[in-house]
Amino acid sequence: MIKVEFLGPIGKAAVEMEAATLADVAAKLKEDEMLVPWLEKCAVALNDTMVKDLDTVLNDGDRISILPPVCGG
Amino acid sequence: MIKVEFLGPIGKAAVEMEAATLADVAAKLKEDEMLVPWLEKCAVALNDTMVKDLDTVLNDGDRISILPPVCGG
Amino acid sequence: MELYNGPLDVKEIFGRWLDEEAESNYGAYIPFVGTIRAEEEIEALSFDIYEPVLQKWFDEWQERAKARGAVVRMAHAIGDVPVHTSSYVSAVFSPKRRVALELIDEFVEDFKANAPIWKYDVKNGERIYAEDRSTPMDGSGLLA
Amino acid sequence: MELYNGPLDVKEIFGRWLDEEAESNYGAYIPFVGTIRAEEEIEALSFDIYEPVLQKWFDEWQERAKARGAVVRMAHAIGDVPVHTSSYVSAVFSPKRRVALELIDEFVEDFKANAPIWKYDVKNGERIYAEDRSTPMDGSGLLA
Repeated sequence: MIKVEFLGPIGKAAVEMEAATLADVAAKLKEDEMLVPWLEKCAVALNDTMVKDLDTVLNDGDRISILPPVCGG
Repeated sequence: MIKVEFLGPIGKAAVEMEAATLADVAAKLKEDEMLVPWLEKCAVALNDTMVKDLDTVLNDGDRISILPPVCGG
Repeated sequence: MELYNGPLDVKEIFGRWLDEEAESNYGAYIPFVGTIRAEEEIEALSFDIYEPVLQKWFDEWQERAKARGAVVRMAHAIGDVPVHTSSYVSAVFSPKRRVALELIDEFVEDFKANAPIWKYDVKNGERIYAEDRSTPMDGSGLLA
Repeated sequence: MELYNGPLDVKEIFGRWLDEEAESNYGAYIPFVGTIRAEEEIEALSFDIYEPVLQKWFDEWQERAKARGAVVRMAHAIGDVPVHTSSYVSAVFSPKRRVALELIDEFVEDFKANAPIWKYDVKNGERIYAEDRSTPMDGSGLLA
């Protein structure tokens, strides 16, 4: 089981799922129509480290964060 | 009569002279061997406005400043 | 890195950073102070921060600055920050001015692009995501 | 433009400038603080300033900044400034960060190249012109 958190303005509660890679996570999240427009512009962190590869392998207990467009300052 | 002042580290008292243009001032200052090495690296102000033309015409009472290399901050 | 609830005490932060580096022999100290502008009838801006990723982003910047003989600092507000108060202070200390002038520019620009902070306009007490002024972080769209 | 005998009270200057522009609706405030580094066994640096030309240089910069919607400020020390105290503070205020980041760089660099200020190392109480670190101003060599 891994956990997916949606940060900032996305306004969706965290979900848990089975997933072997980030590609599996992408496939499952795309089933939620409300999330599709966010996914195009969101970055992804795995256990608080930014990741850029869909083939990233996931392990039980991993935590994925979905980070929408930012504007600090 | 015009007045020529030497600023910062030059360490020379102001001098008065007759001069119709800045070219006249240059000719007279070059008579002082101590000044020659300074003149190559000094900028010039006429009545506190920077000037860049040797043909600049001078009037009685004008004040010329000789500004050596700077390092503020 | 310092996070505060609500507006920053800019003078306290500026002065404390100055004092803390007073004997470090840096010749240049350049702070950047970001203040909330009154525009489009907002009362305040409001900020969410994801601290774990922000801390890593900042730690990497500390390393980058160190490699150039410099130090970076930052403070940011969480929650509501009223118009004409400050939400953000960052700073560079370095021995010489060129490195400081270049680093403050790079540091502030990368902060705007990649610090995990979300901004909301506050109008009539309501929080509205500032989507049009926000930037997708590096690597966005991975799951699309 | 502010000139002081001896080291600058950096916190007072920073805070006063901040307060004076508190209602001006500038989003970015970038000060540059120059501090005397301990090196080559100097006790202090010492400065001569030719104020009339410096004032004109500064007034022209005010106009340039104004044309970009910004404001510049500066303070400098006259005479001796001991190691680890500050001789120079300048600053830019502007509505947006890009203009502020660009202006502070241009303003500080042009200051170094063209502000009529002469620097001396102070060693064993003696004032030695810092010729090797000094820059001929624009138009130098006219009378050579």
